[in-house]
Amino acid sequence: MRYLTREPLSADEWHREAMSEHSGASVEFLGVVRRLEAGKPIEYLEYEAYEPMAEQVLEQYIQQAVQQFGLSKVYFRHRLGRVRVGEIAVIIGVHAPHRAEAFAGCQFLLETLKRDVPIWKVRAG
Amino acid sequence: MRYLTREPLSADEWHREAMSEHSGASVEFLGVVRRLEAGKPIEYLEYEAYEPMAEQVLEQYIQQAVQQFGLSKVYFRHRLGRVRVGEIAVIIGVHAPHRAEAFAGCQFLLETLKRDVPIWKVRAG
Amino acid sequence: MNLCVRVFAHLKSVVGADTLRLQLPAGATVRELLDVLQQRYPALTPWLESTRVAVNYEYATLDAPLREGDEVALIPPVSGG
Amino acid sequence: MNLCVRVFAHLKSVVGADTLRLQLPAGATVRELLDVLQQRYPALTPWLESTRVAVNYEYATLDAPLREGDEVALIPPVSGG
Repeated sequence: MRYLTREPLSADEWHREAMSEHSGASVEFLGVVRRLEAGKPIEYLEYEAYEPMAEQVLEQYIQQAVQQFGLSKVYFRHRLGRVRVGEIAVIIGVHAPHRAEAFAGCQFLLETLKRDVPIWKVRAG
Repeated sequence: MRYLTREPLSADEWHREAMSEHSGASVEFLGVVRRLEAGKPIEYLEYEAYEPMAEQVLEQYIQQAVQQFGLSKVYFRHRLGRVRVGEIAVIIGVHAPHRAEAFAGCQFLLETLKRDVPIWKVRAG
Repeated sequence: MNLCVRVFAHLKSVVGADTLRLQLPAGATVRELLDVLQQRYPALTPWLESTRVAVNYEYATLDAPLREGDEVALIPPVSGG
Repeated sequence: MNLCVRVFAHLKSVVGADTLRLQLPAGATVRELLDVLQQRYPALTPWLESTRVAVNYEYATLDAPLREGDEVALIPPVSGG
Protein backbone atom coordinates (compact mmCIF):
# COMPACT_ATOMS: atom_id res chain seq x y z
CA MET A 1 0.00 0.00 0.00
CA ARG A 2 1.26 3.40 -0.97
CA TYR A 3 -1.16 5.89 0.57
CA LEU A 4 -2.77 3.75 3.30
CA THR A 5 -1.02 2.36 6.36
CA ARG A 6 -1.85 0.65 9.64
CA GLU A 7 1.22 2.16 11.32
CA PRO A 8 1.15 5.39 13.36
CA LEU A 9 1.61 8.43 11.10
CA SER A 10 4.23 11.12 11.58
CA ALA A 11 4.75 14.17 9.41
CA ASP A 12 8.55 13.86 9.78
CA GLU A 13 8.96 12.07 6.46
CA TRP A 14 7.02 14.79 4.65
CA HIS A 15 8.92 17.53 6.46
CA ARG A 16 12.20 16.10 5.18
CA GLU A 17 11.09 16.41 1.54
CA ALA A 18 13.20 19.00 -0.25
CA MET A 19 11.44 21.76 -2.16
CA SER A 20 12.14 22.36 -5.80
CA GLU A 21 13.69 25.75 -6.61
CA HIS A 22 10.55 26.53 -8.59
CA SER A 23 8.25 25.93 -5.61
CA GLY A 24 7.50 28.97 -3.51
CA ALA A 25 4.69 27.52 -1.42
CA SER A 26 4.19 24.48 0.77
CA VAL A 27 0.81 23.70 2.32
CA GLU A 28 0.20 20.86 4.73
CA PHE A 29 -2.99 19.51 6.29
CA LEU A 30 -3.03 17.17 9.28
CA GLY A 31 -6.28 15.54 10.36
CA VAL A 32 -6.14 14.44 13.99
CA VAL A 33 -8.63 12.42 16.05
CA ARG A 34 -10.49 14.73 18.46
CA ARG A 35 -11.67 13.94 21.96
CA LEU A 36 -15.27 14.70 21.01
CA GLU A 37 -16.89 12.67 18.20
CA ALA A 38 -20.52 13.59 17.50
CA GLY A 39 -20.55 15.40 20.86
CA LYS A 40 -19.42 12.40 22.92
CA PRO A 41 -15.96 11.83 24.46
CA ILE A 42 -14.00 9.01 22.81
CA GLU A 43 -10.60 7.33 23.16
CA TYR A 44 -10.17 6.21 19.54
CA LEU A 45 -11.69 5.89 16.08
CA GLU A 46 -11.36 2.86 13.85
CA TYR A 47 -10.97 3.27 10.10
CA GLU A 48 -11.65 0.64 7.46
CA ALA A 49 -10.98 0.91 3.73
CA TYR A 50 -11.70 -0.87 0.49
CA GLU A 51 -7.98 -0.85 0.11
CA PRO A 52 -7.21 -1.53 -3.56
CA MET A 53 -9.95 0.87 -4.70
CA ALA A 54 -8.91 3.55 -2.20
CA GLU A 55 -5.32 3.33 -3.46
CA GLN A 56 -6.45 3.57 -7.07
CA VAL A 57 -8.86 6.46 -6.50
CA LEU A 58 -6.20 8.36 -4.55
CA GLU A 59 -3.64 7.79 -7.30
CA GLN A 60 -6.08 9.16 -9.91
CA TYR A 61 -6.93 12.25 -7.85
CA ILE A 62 -3.29 12.93 -7.02
CA GLN A 63 -2.38 12.79 -10.72
CA GLN A 64 -5.30 15.11 -11.46
CA ALA A 65 -4.21 17.55 -8.74
CA VAL A 66 -0.62 17.59 -10.01
CA GLN A 67 -1.88 18.47 -13.50
CA GLN A 68 -4.64 20.87 -12.53
CA PHE A 69 -2.70 22.89 -9.93
CA GLY A 70 0.87 22.40 -11.19
CA LEU A 71 1.96 20.75 -7.96
CA SER A 72 5.64 19.81 -7.81
CA LYS A 73 5.20 17.33 -4.96
CA VAL A 74 2.35 15.58 -3.17
CA TYR A 75 2.49 13.57 0.05
CA PHE A 76 -0.64 11.65 1.10
CA ARG A 77 -1.00 9.15 3.93
CA HIS A 78 -4.17 7.86 5.62
CA ARG A 79 -4.04 5.57 8.61
CA LEU A 80 -6.32 2.53 8.99
CA GLY A 81 -7.31 0.55 12.07
CA ARG A 82 -7.45 2.09 15.53
CA VAL A 83 -6.32 5.73 15.80
CA ARG A 84 -6.28 7.22 19.28
CA VAL A 85 -7.24 10.78 20.30
CA GLY A 86 -4.44 13.17 19.34
CA GLU A 87 -2.98 10.83 16.73
CA ILE A 88 -2.83 11.71 13.05
CA ALA A 89 -5.43 10.08 10.78
CA VAL A 90 -4.39 11.81 7.55
CA ILE A 91 -1.51 13.89 6.18
CA ILE A 92 -1.80 15.84 2.93
CA GLY A 93 1.23 17.89 1.92
CA VAL A 94 1.80 19.72 -1.37
CA HIS A 95 4.45 21.93 -2.94
CA ALA A 96 3.52 24.38 -5.70
CA PRO A 97 4.98 27.43 -7.42
CA HIS A 98 2.58 29.84 -5.68
CA ARG A 99 0.30 29.97 -2.66
CA ALA A 100 -3.03 29.85 -4.48
CA GLU A 101 -2.27 26.56 -6.26
CA ALA A 102 -0.79 25.07 -3.08
CA PHE A 103 -3.92 25.79 -1.02
CA ALA A 104 -6.26 24.78 -3.86
CA GLY A 105 -4.37 21.52 -4.49
CA CYS A 106 -4.31 20.53 -0.81
CA GLN A 107 -8.00 21.38 -0.35
CA PHE A 108 -8.95 19.55 -3.56
CA LEU A 109 -7.28 16.37 -2.28
CA LEU A 110 -8.94 16.72 1.12
CA GLU A 111 -12.40 17.25 -0.40
CA THR A 112 -12.02 14.30 -2.76
CA LEU A 113 -10.94 12.17 0.22
CA LYS A 114 -14.09 13.20 2.09
CA ARG A 115 -16.31 12.53 -0.92
CA ASP A 116 -14.94 9.67 -3.02
CA VAL A 117 -12.19 7.64 -1.34
CA PRO A 118 -13.64 4.41 0.10
CA ILE A 119 -12.48 4.83 3.71
CA TRP A 120 -14.90 4.71 6.64
CA LYS A 121 -14.93 5.46 10.33
CA VAL A 122 -16.46 2.19 11.51
CA ARG A 123 -16.17 2.43 15.26
CA ALA A 124 -15.58 4.97 18.04
CA GLY A 125 -14.69 3.86 21.55
CA MET B 1 10.23 41.04 18.15
CA ARG B 2 7.66 38.30 18.31
CA TYR B 3 6.66 37.59 14.72
CA LEU B 4 9.64 39.00 12.81
CA THR B 5 13.18 37.68 12.92
CA ARG B 6 16.48 38.13 11.12
CA GLU B 7 17.51 34.53 11.85
CA PRO B 8 16.92 31.62 9.45
CA LEU B 9 13.45 30.14 9.90
CA SER B 10 12.73 26.49 10.55
CA ALA B 11 9.32 24.92 10.99
CA ASP B 12 10.67 22.57 13.70
CA GLU B 13 9.46 24.78 16.53
CA TRP B 14 5.95 24.85 15.08
CA HIS B 15 6.00 21.10 14.44
CA ARG B 16 6.73 20.48 18.12
CA GLU B 17 3.59 22.36 19.23
CA ALA B 18 1.12 19.96 20.81
CA MET B 19 -2.44 19.92 19.52
CA SER B 20 -5.35 20.45 21.84
CA GLU B 21 -7.72 17.49 22.18
CA HIS B 22 -10.41 19.69 20.67
CA SER B 23 -8.38 20.43 17.54
CA GLY B 24 -8.94 18.04 14.66
CA ALA B 25 -7.15 20.05 11.97
CA SER B 26 -3.72 21.57 11.50
CA VAL B 27 -2.87 23.66 8.44
CA GLU B 28 0.56 25.05 7.71
CA PHE B 29 1.81 27.39 5.00
CA LEU B 30 5.49 27.86 4.18
CA GLY B 31 6.56 30.62 1.80
CA VAL B 32 9.96 29.91 0.28
CA VAL B 33 12.17 32.07 -1.94
CA ARG B 34 12.04 30.77 -5.53
CA ARG B 35 14.85 30.74 -8.07
CA LEU B 36 12.82 32.87 -10.47
CA GLU B 37 11.68 36.31 -9.32
CA ALA B 38 9.73 38.25 -11.93
CA GLY B 39 11.02 35.78 -14.52
CA LYS B 40 14.72 36.31 -13.71
CA PRO B 41 17.01 33.93 -11.82
CA ILE B 42 18.05 35.22 -8.38
CA GLU B 43 20.18 34.07 -5.44
CA TYR B 44 18.31 35.92 -2.67
CA LEU B 45 15.60 38.40 -1.73
CA GLU B 46 15.94 41.09 0.91
CA TYR B 47 13.01 41.95 3.13
CA GLU B 48 12.57 45.17 5.12
CA ALA B 49 9.81 45.96 7.61
CA TYR B 50 8.38 48.85 9.56
CA GLU B 51 8.96 46.61 12.50
CA PRO B 52 6.86 47.94 15.38
CA MET B 53 3.87 48.54 13.11
CA ALA B 54 4.25 45.12 11.44
CA GLU B 55 4.30 43.45 14.86
CA GLN B 56 1.23 45.37 15.98
CA VAL B 57 -0.76 44.75 12.79
CA LEU B 58 0.11 41.04 12.93
CA GLU B 59 -0.95 40.84 16.57
CA GLN B 60 -4.30 42.44 15.73
CA TYR B 61 -4.97 40.12 12.77
CA ILE B 62 -3.92 37.03 14.73
CA GLN B 63 -6.34 37.95 17.52
CA GLN B 64 -9.05 38.51 14.91
CA ALA B 65 -8.33 35.14 13.26
CA VAL B 66 -8.44 33.34 16.61
CA GLN B 67 -11.86 34.85 17.31
CA GLN B 68 -13.31 34.61 13.82
CA PHE B 69 -12.23 31.04 13.03
CA GLY B 70 -12.02 29.57 16.55
CA LEU B 71 -8.31 28.78 16.16
CA SER B 72 -6.74 27.05 19.17
CA LYS B 73 -3.16 27.91 18.16
CA VAL B 74 -1.41 30.24 15.72
CA TYR B 75 2.27 30.29 14.79
CA PHE B 76 3.51 33.16 12.62
CA ARG B 77 7.10 34.02 11.70
CA HIS B 78 8.42 36.25 8.91
CA ARG B 79 12.10 36.59 8.20
CA LEU B 80 13.75 39.95 7.46
CA GLY B 81 17.05 40.75 5.76
CA ARG B 82 18.58 38.49 3.14
CA VAL B 83 16.75 35.22 2.45
CA ARG B 84 18.39 32.87 -0.05
CA VAL B 85 16.67 30.69 -2.66
CA GLY B 86 15.12 27.66 -0.96
CA GLU B 87 15.02 29.31 2.46
CA ILE B 88 11.77 30.01 4.29
CA ALA B 89 10.51 33.60 4.25
CA VAL B 90 7.28 33.02 6.18
CA ILE B 91 5.64 30.29 8.28
CA ILE B 92 1.94 30.39 9.15
CA GLY B 93 0.59 27.47 11.18
CA VAL B 94 -2.84 27.11 12.76
CA HIS B 95 -4.77 24.52 14.74
CA ALA B 96 -8.58 24.50 14.68
CA PRO B 97 -11.44 22.18 15.56
CA HIS B 98 -12.26 21.39 11.91
CA ARG B 99 -10.65 21.60 8.50
CA ALA B 100 -12.70 24.48 7.09
CA GLU B 101 -11.74 26.87 9.89
CA ALA B 102 -8.11 25.76 9.77
CA PHE B 103 -7.78 26.49 6.04
CA ALA B 104 -9.78 29.72 6.30
CA GLY B 105 -7.73 30.96 9.28
CA CYS B 106 -4.38 30.21 7.63
CA GLN B 107 -5.44 31.81 4.34
CA PHE B 108 -6.89 34.84 6.13
CA LEU B 109 -3.54 35.45 7.84
CA LEU B 110 -1.64 34.99 4.57
CA GLU B 111 -3.92 37.39 2.68
CA THR B 112 -3.69 40.04 5.42
CA LEU B 113 0.11 39.65 5.33
CA LYS B 114 0.08 40.25 1.57
CA ARG B 115 -2.23 43.25 1.89
CA ASP B 116 -1.64 45.10 5.15
CA VAL B 117 1.53 44.10 7.00
CA PRO B 118 4.30 46.64 6.34
CA ILE B 119 6.97 44.29 5.03
CA TRP B 120 8.63 44.79 1.65
CA LYS B 121 10.86 42.91 -0.75
CA VAL B 122 13.44 45.64 -1.28
CA ARG B 123 16.12 43.88 -3.27
CA ALA B 124 16.73 40.75 -5.34
CA GLY B 125 20.22 39.62 -6.22
CA MET C 1 -23.02 -15.28 -14.66
CA ASN C 2 -21.76 -15.56 -11.10
CA LEU C 3 -20.88 -12.35 -9.29
CA CYS C 4 -19.33 -11.69 -5.95
CA VAL C 5 -20.24 -8.36 -4.31
CA ARG C 6 -18.09 -6.86 -1.59
CA VAL C 7 -19.81 -4.98 1.22
CA PHE C 8 -18.24 -2.34 3.50
CA ALA C 9 -18.71 -0.45 6.75
CA HIS C 10 -22.19 -0.59 8.34
CA LEU C 11 -23.68 -2.35 5.29
CA LYS C 12 -21.90 -5.52 6.49
CA SER C 13 -24.15 -5.67 9.55
CA VAL C 14 -27.21 -4.80 7.44
CA VAL C 15 -26.71 -7.85 5.20
CA GLY C 16 -24.84 -9.98 7.77
CA ALA C 17 -21.85 -10.65 5.52
CA ASP C 18 -18.89 -8.92 3.88
CA THR C 19 -19.27 -10.76 0.57
CA LEU C 20 -22.47 -11.69 -1.30
CA ARG C 21 -22.66 -14.27 -4.10
CA LEU C 22 -25.27 -13.77 -6.80
CA GLN C 23 -26.31 -15.32 -10.07
CA LEU C 24 -27.43 -12.86 -12.73
CA PRO C 25 -28.20 -13.20 -16.46
CA ALA C 26 -25.18 -12.34 -18.63
CA GLY C 27 -25.08 -8.59 -19.39
CA ALA C 28 -27.19 -7.58 -16.39
CA THR C 29 -26.70 -3.96 -15.32
CA VAL C 30 -25.83 -2.41 -11.99
CA ARG C 31 -29.51 -1.47 -11.60
CA GLU C 32 -30.55 -5.12 -12.06
CA LEU C 33 -27.95 -6.19 -9.51
CA LEU C 34 -29.40 -3.72 -6.99
CA ASP C 35 -32.94 -4.98 -7.65
CA VAL C 36 -31.89 -8.57 -6.91
CA LEU C 37 -30.04 -7.45 -3.78
CA GLN C 38 -33.11 -5.60 -2.49
CA GLN C 39 -35.26 -8.69 -2.97
CA ARG C 40 -32.80 -10.91 -1.14
CA TYR C 41 -31.90 -8.37 1.58
CA PRO C 42 -34.94 -6.14 2.19
CA ALA C 43 -33.08 -4.47 5.09
CA LEU C 44 -30.76 -2.92 2.48
CA THR C 45 -33.52 -0.87 0.87
CA PRO C 46 -33.31 2.29 3.04
CA TRP C 47 -29.51 2.36 2.56
CA LEU C 48 -29.37 1.97 -1.19
CA GLU C 49 -30.25 5.56 -2.02
CA SER C 50 -26.96 6.71 -0.48
CA THR C 51 -24.94 3.72 -1.69
CA ARG C 52 -22.74 3.82 -4.78
CA VAL C 53 -21.60 0.77 -6.71
CA ALA C 54 -17.99 0.29 -7.78
CA VAL C 55 -17.01 -2.10 -10.55
CA ASN C 56 -13.33 -3.01 -10.76
CA TYR C 57 -12.41 -0.16 -8.35
CA GLU C 58 -14.29 2.56 -10.27
CA TYR C 59 -17.67 4.10 -9.49
CA ALA C 60 -20.22 2.77 -11.98
CA THR C 61 -23.51 4.20 -13.27
CA LEU C 62 -26.78 2.33 -12.82
CA ASP C 63 -26.92 1.31 -16.47
CA ALA C 64 -23.38 -0.06 -16.63
CA PRO C 65 -23.37 -3.70 -17.77
CA LEU C 66 -21.67 -6.31 -15.58
CA ARG C 67 -19.42 -9.12 -16.75
CA GLU C 68 -18.39 -12.43 -15.23
CA GLY C 69 -15.36 -11.88 -13.03
CA ASP C 70 -16.04 -8.17 -12.31
CA GLU C 71 -15.15 -7.08 -8.79
CA VAL C 72 -18.33 -5.34 -7.63
CA ALA C 73 -18.61 -3.40 -4.35
CA LEU C 74 -21.32 -1.53 -2.44
CA ILE C 75 -19.85 1.77 -1.27
CA PRO C 76 -21.80 3.54 1.48
CA PRO C 77 -21.03 7.26 2.06
CA VAL C 78 -17.32 7.52 2.85
CA SER C 79 -16.01 9.13 6.05
CA GLY C 80 -12.23 9.18 5.83
CA GLY C 81 -10.06 12.02 7.14
CA MET D 1 3.62 71.41 15.24
CA ASN D 2 6.72 69.46 14.27
CA LEU D 3 6.24 66.08 12.66
CA CYS D 4 8.65 63.41 11.69
CA VAL D 5 7.57 61.14 8.84
CA ARG D 6 9.15 57.72 8.31
CA VAL D 7 9.62 56.49 4.77
CA PHE D 8 9.98 52.85 3.63
CA ALA D 9 11.07 50.65 0.74
CA HIS D 10 11.53 52.37 -2.64
CA LEU D 11 10.04 55.64 -1.36
CA LYS D 12 13.33 56.20 0.48
CA SER D 13 15.16 56.56 -2.82
CA VAL D 14 12.34 58.73 -4.23
CA VAL D 15 12.74 61.31 -1.44
CA GLY D 16 16.41 60.58 -0.70
CA ALA D 17 15.87 59.99 3.03
CA ASP D 18 14.26 57.57 5.44
CA THR D 19 12.90 60.29 7.73
CA LEU D 20 11.37 63.65 6.78
CA ARG D 21 10.88 66.56 9.18
CA LEU D 22 7.93 68.89 8.60
CA GLN D 23 6.24 71.82 10.26
CA LEU D 24 2.46 71.87 9.99
CA PRO D 25 -0.26 73.97 11.65
CA ALA D 26 -1.69 72.29 14.77
CA GLY D 27 -4.60 70.01 13.83
CA ALA D 28 -3.50 69.54 10.21
CA THR D 29 -4.87 66.39 8.59
CA VAL D 30 -3.17 63.52 6.77
CA ARG D 31 -4.34 65.09 3.49
CA GLU D 32 -2.63 68.39 4.35
CA LEU D 33 0.54 66.51 5.27
CA LEU D 34 0.51 64.79 1.86
CA ASP D 35 -0.03 68.16 0.10
CA VAL D 36 3.02 69.62 1.83
CA LEU D 37 5.08 66.53 1.02
CA GLN D 38 4.12 66.74 -2.68
CA GLN D 39 5.23 70.37 -2.80
CA ARG D 40 8.56 69.60 -1.18
CA TYR D 41 9.17 66.31 -3.01
CA PRO D 42 7.48 66.52 -6.45
CA ALA D 43 9.02 63.13 -7.32
CA LEU D 44 6.66 61.58 -4.75
CA THR D 45 3.53 62.55 -6.70
CA PRO D 46 3.16 59.47 -8.94
CA TRP D 47 3.68 57.20 -5.92
CA LEU D 48 1.19 58.78 -3.56
CA GLU D 49 -1.91 57.24 -5.10
CA SER D 50 -0.73 53.78 -4.00
CA THR D 51 0.74 54.97 -0.68
CA ARG D 52 -1.09 54.66 2.62
CA VAL D 53 -0.32 56.72 5.70
CA ALA D 54 0.06 55.16 9.14
CA VAL D 55 -0.24 57.20 12.33
CA ASN D 56 1.05 55.55 15.49
CA TYR D 57 1.25 52.14 13.72
CA GLU D 58 -2.32 52.23 12.40
CA TYR D 59 -3.52 53.04 8.89
CA ALA D 60 -5.11 56.49 8.91
CA THR D 61 -7.76 58.07 6.68
CA LEU D 62 -7.03 61.26 4.73
CA ASP D 63 -9.11 63.42 7.07
CA ALA D 64 -7.51 62.12 10.29
CA PRO D 65 -6.07 65.02 12.33
CA LEU D 66 -2.40 64.86 13.31
CA ARG D 67 -0.95 65.74 16.70
CA GLU D 68 2.51 66.76 17.87
CA GLY D 69 4.48 63.65 18.67
CA ASP D 70 2.53 61.34 16.33
CA GLU D 71 4.63 58.71 14.59
CA VAL D 72 3.68 59.13 10.95
CA ALA D 73 4.79 56.77 8.16
CA LEU D 74 4.38 56.51 4.40
CA ILE D 75 3.49 52.89 3.56
CA PRO D 76 3.93 51.90 -0.09
CA PRO D 77 2.19 48.69 -1.27
CA VAL D 78 3.48 45.88 0.91
CA SER D 79 5.14 42.77 -0.52
CA GLY D 80 5.83 40.42 2.36
CA GLY D 81 5.53 36.66 2.20
